[in-house]
Amino acid sequence: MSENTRSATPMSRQIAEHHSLLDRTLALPRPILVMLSVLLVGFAMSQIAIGYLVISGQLDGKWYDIRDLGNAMISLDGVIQNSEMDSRIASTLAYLIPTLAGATGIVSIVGGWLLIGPWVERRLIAKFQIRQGPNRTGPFGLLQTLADALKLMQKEIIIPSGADRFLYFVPPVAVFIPAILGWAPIPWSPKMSYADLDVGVLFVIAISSLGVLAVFMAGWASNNHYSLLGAMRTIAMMISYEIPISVSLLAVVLLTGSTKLSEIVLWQSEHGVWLVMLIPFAALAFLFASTAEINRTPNDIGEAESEIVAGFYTEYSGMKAGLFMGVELANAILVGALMSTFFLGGYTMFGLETWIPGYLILATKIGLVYFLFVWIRATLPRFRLDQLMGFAWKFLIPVSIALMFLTAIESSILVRWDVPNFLSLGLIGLVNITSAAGLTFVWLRVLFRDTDLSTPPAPILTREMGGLQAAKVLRG
Amino acid sequence: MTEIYELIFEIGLMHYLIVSGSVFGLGTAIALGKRSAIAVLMGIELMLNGSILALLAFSRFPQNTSSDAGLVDGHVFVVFILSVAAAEAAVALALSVLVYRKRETVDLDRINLMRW
Amino acid sequence: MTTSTEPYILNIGPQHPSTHGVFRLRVVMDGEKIKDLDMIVGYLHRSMEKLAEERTFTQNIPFTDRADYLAAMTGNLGLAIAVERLAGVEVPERAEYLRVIFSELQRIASHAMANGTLISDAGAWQTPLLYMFREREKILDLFEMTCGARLTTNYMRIGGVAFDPPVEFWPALQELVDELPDRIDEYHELLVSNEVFLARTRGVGVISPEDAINASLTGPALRGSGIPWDLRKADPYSVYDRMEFDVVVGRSGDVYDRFMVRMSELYQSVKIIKQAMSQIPAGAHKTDIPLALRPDEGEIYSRIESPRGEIGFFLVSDGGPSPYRFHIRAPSLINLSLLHELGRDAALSDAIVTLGSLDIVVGEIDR
Amino acid sequence: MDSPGIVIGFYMMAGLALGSGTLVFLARNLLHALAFLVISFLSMAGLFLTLSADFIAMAQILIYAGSISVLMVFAVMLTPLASRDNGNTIYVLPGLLAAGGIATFVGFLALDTSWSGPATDFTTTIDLIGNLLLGKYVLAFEIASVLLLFALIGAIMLVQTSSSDQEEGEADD
Repeated sequence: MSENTRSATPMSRQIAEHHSLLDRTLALPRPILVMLSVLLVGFAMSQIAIGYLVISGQLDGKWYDIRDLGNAMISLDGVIQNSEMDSRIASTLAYLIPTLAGATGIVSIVGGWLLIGPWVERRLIAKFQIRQGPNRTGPFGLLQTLADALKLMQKEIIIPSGADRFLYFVPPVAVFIPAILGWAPIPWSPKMSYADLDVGVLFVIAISSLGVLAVFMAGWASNNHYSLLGAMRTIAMMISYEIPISVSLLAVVLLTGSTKLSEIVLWQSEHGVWLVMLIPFAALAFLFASTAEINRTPNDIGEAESEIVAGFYTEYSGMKAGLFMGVELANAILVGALMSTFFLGGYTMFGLETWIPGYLILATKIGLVYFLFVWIRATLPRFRLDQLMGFAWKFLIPVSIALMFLTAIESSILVRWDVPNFLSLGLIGLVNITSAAGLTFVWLRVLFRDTDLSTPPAPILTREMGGLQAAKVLRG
Repeated sequence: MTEIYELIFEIGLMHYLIVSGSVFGLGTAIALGKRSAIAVLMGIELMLNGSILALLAFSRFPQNTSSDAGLVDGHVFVVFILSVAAAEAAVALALSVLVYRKRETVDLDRINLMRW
Repeated sequence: MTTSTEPYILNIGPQHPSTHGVFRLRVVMDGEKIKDLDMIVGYLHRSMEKLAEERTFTQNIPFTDRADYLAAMTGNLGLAIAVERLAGVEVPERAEYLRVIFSELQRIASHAMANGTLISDAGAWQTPLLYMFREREKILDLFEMTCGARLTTNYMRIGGVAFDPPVEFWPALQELVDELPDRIDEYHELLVSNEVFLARTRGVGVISPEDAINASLTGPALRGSGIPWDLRKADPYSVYDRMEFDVVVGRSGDVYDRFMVRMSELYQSVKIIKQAMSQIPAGAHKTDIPLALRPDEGEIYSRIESPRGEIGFFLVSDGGPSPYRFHIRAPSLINLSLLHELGRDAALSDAIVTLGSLDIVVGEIDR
Repeated sequence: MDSPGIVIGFYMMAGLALGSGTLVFLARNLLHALAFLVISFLSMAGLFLTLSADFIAMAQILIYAGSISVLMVFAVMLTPLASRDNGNTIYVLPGLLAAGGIATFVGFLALDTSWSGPATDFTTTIDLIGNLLLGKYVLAFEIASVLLLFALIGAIMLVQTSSSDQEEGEADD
């Protein structure tokens, strides 16, 4: 196509002239390039130095061992305990400092993600949808989220008439409670987790059941049928999908023999296997059910914009609506973190965690799971409410429970028999994969015995025109 | 002075029992004084919560260590209370829905069929 | 005595993401089920038919752009053919072929839009819509190249077309026609075997052939129900009788069939464009007609196949320069009328998908 | 002297539990009462945590705050607008008296008795509870599960409307 046939618009011309990041970097002035390469070499040198320290074991447990930020906290705790302070003040400080530091860390993870997450999501989806995405505000459009937030904050706060004022203002804040609390038990490195609860798995399940109430309050207090419809859909779905989540986490607990998240991660690293290889059905059930739990496609019927506008937060304006949108993103990475911890080996990566900080490995895994969410969101239509509920109650729950029993038998055998790991775990994985596939196949056959599941035949092509008679002839 | 200080800052069985009794009392007041069947149910749940707190407090501050009951037997008891509470809530709420269907109200003052 | 669920009224629209414009559904719902629904139209009423009585026939062509704004070319063509039949104007050969090419391009653009929005209504977060837009964009570029406008083309004129396409048009069209079948194959792969999409569309919004005829449906909605009726073959206009193409007919009349009919018609349109490109003669693209054309006294109903169905123009002339009566038979309005039956007792999500599959354009409904 | 976290936690949680419990009594709207009830449940869970009862605290959040309150939400939604006010009956005065009596009695006992014994510190209770449930109390455990099953079936049976019931109902109307 010659240049003038591509007349088009200025916008499309700009898109055509778009340069890649590498092109733009190479086109920088020479001094800057030199400086950049010097920095790069310096970074590589420092990495080599760190590598030397790691191999020689000089780094282990020192406060400047950045592979595990828990080290610094423990050293600080030691300093406080050994100091000359009054014991009451010392114990208070020793209690307060890690608490506040951890809380700040978690809040800044969530807050930082809220700043950059919308941009990431929009850019990724734009790439899926063959368009550019936000690229105007700031470098690469990075400031777009900030601009959006400023815009939302300036908007008028509209309270619908007939709204329940008390319940109307609570939900935008209340939905964030599970999204932030859920980070507490997640281990980022061996010594680096905010509250490594002994009942971590139970805590996760309990926290995830709290979001329901905020959603209901939002829907009910808005005094709007769309909101109520969205809230009721979301509640029905959250309650139904809590069961597959619990059952699949139960399978995890059965195999690892612990409800402590850090021990689940350790079990996986000790046995050199990720749980997703051993109990793939539980992992998939967890992934699918958590998309329902956090309202993402293909299960976002609670805020299906083509049907009920924005679901339970239809009547919220300004930053309150922004909070509801933000919590979806915060939940997405929380589920990514849980998914990585339970099924993808957490902060370990087959020995790589000795070299690279565990939290970076976990962050990468979170990013991958999040990418999967975005991918699903960009490609799949959404189900209908009855189909989703039917899927949960008729398929996910029975099959999960059946496979959970199988896992229970296997784990008891694993505890009693002393067989090499690669043999026993390989066998377990093989049995679980085949039984999951077989059970899925059989159960789907039973469920859909009256339904035609084949791809429908192509439409008829004809050149004879006519009315009803012709239609009958065509159908034969 | 130190006595008061200890009374306030030494959290012991006494503190928990006072809270437990107060929550139980609140539950009683709600269960007896409310018109809506669902509110009554809320009161009952509060009462159960108060008793759970007492059980757990006694488990944490054991008075008779010589008995052959283990330390977490109180917790096990609480597990049963929780399961009974869940069962009770499900059935009670089903009942209130049923009563609403039959009599178009869950107002306990108006559900007085037994009077005649 | 059973649980008396209170039915409640839900207003879908006039401002709603899936009403395809300003159009309102007043739905009486019982939980997730629709008990009853009213379609309230008229939010986009611009009194075209009355305004047209004050303007000359040529001046009325822009109105047809604004009626079905997603298929301006076929709207233009319908009016042009009606006036030509009324006034007996001869059209040059080249103009006829150009008309066929452009109305088929418009059909591709419109079907792409219809199918894309249908999948968006099913909840696919606009990805298929934007893929469909990729092809539509190129077609609109071709329109812009030829007549300067992308949406409201005002291209077909009484006695021909407004402009002969520029030299660059033909290679661009050739390139587009060459790559289109591959692209359509891509959509087929993406969508036809997608379980979620199948689950949402199969067996939903079924229109039986009898109902379709009784409600006088036309276009893909009618053909989806299995009735082979396409005005390009049944009542050929322009030079469609010289083209080799098939009419696509669905099997069961559900949303999926309507979707597939539109999808498969894209191939047929490409086929027609290819034939027209090879057959097109040189010559004038327009016959000269007086600016204020005064047809003889009389009336005419002329119909063509627009992407949405039979778009008909009923013109009454009293011998003056402007029509005495100007009426558009809008396929969207008549196709929409069946939603009342389809939506009742359906789930809200199904009704939305069904509405999307009927492919309405509110500009045409309200005129 | 307990660790400051425990002291702060105890007073905060106790205050929240009692305060929101009082608000459950005072709230005009049944749904407001429900919201306060959930806060009360959550702060009770916090109190359980200060007692080293981690498993029970999580179970409290899961069962009370997560499930029973949602059940109540559904019950409120299934009953009409008229019953959504949280009014009192004539028994409110005796109720309050009984409540005050119980609270005073328990409080007096708690203050008056000299409680002995050191606090036992559990690192975790979950394995102990598990062992007891499947060992010493296995029969009770099984019975509890049967009870839950029957409650489930019973609730379904109560609310379910068979087609014959519906016809009867229509005839009654």
